[in-house]
Amino acid sequence: MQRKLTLGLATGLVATLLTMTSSVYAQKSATDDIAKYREMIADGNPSELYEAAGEDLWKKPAGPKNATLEKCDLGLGAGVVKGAAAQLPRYFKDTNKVQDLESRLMTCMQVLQGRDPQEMIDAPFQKGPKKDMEAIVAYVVTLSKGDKIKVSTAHPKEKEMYDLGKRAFFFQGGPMDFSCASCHAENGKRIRLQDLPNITEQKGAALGWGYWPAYRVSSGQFWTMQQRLNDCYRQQRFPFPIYGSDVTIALSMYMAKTANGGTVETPGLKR
Amino acid sequence: MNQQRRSLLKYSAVFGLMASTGLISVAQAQEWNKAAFEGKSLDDVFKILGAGSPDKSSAVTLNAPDIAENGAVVPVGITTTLKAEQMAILVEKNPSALAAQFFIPAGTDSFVTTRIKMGQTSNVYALVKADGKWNMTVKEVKVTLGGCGG
Amino acid sequence: MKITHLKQLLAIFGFIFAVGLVQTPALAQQKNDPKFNKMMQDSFRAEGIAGLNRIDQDETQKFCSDPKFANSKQAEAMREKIQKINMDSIQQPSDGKYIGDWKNGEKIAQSGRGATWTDKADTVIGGGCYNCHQIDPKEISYGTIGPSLTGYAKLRGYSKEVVTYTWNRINNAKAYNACSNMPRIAHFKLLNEQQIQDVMALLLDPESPVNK
Amino acid sequence: MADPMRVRAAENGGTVDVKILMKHDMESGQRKDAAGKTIPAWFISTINVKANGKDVFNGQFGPAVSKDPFLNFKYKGAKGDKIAVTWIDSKGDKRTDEATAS
Repeated sequence: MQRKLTLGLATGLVATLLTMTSSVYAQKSATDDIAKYREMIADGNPSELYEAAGEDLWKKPAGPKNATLEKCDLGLGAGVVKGAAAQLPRYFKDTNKVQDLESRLMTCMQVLQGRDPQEMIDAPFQKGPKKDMEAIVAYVVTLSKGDKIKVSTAHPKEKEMYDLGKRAFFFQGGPMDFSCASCHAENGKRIRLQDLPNITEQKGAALGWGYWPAYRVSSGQFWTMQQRLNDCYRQQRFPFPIYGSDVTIALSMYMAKTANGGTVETPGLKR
Repeated sequence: MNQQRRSLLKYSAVFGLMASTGLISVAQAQEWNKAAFEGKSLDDVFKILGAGSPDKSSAVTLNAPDIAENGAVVPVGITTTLKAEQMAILVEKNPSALAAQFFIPAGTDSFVTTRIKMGQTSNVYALVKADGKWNMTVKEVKVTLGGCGG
Repeated sequence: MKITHLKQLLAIFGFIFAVGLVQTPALAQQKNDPKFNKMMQDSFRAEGIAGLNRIDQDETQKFCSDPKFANSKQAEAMREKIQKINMDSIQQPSDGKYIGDWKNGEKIAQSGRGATWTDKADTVIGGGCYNCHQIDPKEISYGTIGPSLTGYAKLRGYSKEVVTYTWNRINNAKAYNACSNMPRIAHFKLLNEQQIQDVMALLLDPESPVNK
Repeated sequence: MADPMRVRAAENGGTVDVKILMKHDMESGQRKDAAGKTIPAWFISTINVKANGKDVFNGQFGPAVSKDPFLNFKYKGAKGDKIAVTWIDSKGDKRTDEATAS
């Protein structure tokens, strides 16, 4: 029986290859059409609406200390926003932690404005304090658009975060056995009609990391990287990754470092 | 119904106020065509717009993708070599066919682009009124399921 | 001094390469890392139906989380062991029926819903088949993580062997490939027996559009 | 209060290309909330665009226009034209933003 089965499968395989060639055309044209669709919506990214709101929030006094965020140090010195997002995540001496953009902004809101980070962590995406965070993120990342992704692992804590992130990327769990790698570790794959970047390589990592945060047309929302990762884990059927938790920063570090040399295209415009 | 009527009243009141304070003139307000936007089928809308059964015309071009990656945002544009006064975009299988309509004064190009929602794969119609006569073109846009589907 | 060092190294490597002694370095499964475990424990919280036990890995998940080792020669015996565990967990249909209704199967294949923290406990879980496979050629929105299944039985035939193999593969793909990307459908009760019979029909009913 | 729009107007060869992004949920009236209740429609219904006080474009939207609507049109004009965009929605909220053609 075993042999018969193998034989059957082999014939099946040959036949599959034959049918594949005929389906290649249909597949290709659908992919081309999707590319055309993306081109058509590229002009007029609604992220711009969030950027403007974020710039106002950056400069507006808020919180118990009634202070602005203008003195926030995103890694390039107090108040330097231009180019800062292209070099995050990074190690910050004052917190003795590796931080991504959003966890760093929480530090600034706490230190400068006297706001409680727990309120930000607990808020649902797109609502309350998170809504402000999202607009501020849109503002900050826009000021790195066109820059090269340049993330360092020179500090031991940065290197450690990278290693933890790499391990987390391949960590399988949940009722579907998924890890990030289930969908993002091979070239040329897609889910439904959406191309899946291979994040284990520079080119794919740049396509992923470089285009998020983004405006998502399917939800009509601007999504930060934290929300993007949160929804990846939701779809992986994992439990809920806590906002700004180490696993989210570690994964960001792994993606960003792998993407080094790519271009920041944020805010992107995604399905 | 009551709710609808109330909002309609409120609506007209706002327009009235704006017109009376000179914010916008009555002529340009082009009061929102409630009947047309509430028309269900293509024919309902054609009738309300006074388009009857519009002629297919090669002078009208509908710029829309063959496949939309997501039905929530479908880019659609109309261009025409005719001198358009009014243009409209209709989606046959949407709950109400009329998506948007535009009024083009002299000095403005016969061109518009916007983005619409489509519940499913459907024919999309571009209508152009020029010299008092309606012309149209039609194109099918496929709406696909995407992503992980959760 | 650094340069001479490098040269020496290169020479040694060159030599090893020349005599064909290069082998994949001895691999061992990645070590348990308390720092990593703590990060995972601290980074997630339970939400809705998605409890924290979802990141407690079983043997298969643990093994496959280290793909470098899992795919190595050294791991061959381990791969076979994992496959056997999964093969042994497969149950043949209780009513002896393998083929259900392909129309239902198509609906199941289309749906990628269920089992997320935004779903309820009674949300019907979809097969999510089109996410990764081409199936009915009329559906243009299909993924390519898995092989195309268009023409499945037309190409492979309708023999008992093909039917049993397909049943097993849908129930638990890891019985054949320890670290297949495909979820273990029956193992985690993602679909019930009848739903699996319906998906089977989509692939194996001569009337299914897959085989037209 | 409604959020500001983004209005961009670029003159080229005597034609001004106007691109407008409006911040609005454009609730279709087809969606249901978590409790299964229909979320009532709420959408921008009319748009008026003036250049130096004169109408250059009028539009009417239904609930099928996408969230955060985008609009692009062109008119015969010049650099320095003062462009004013006003929308009104189905609840009577309104918003006006201005831009200068560059």
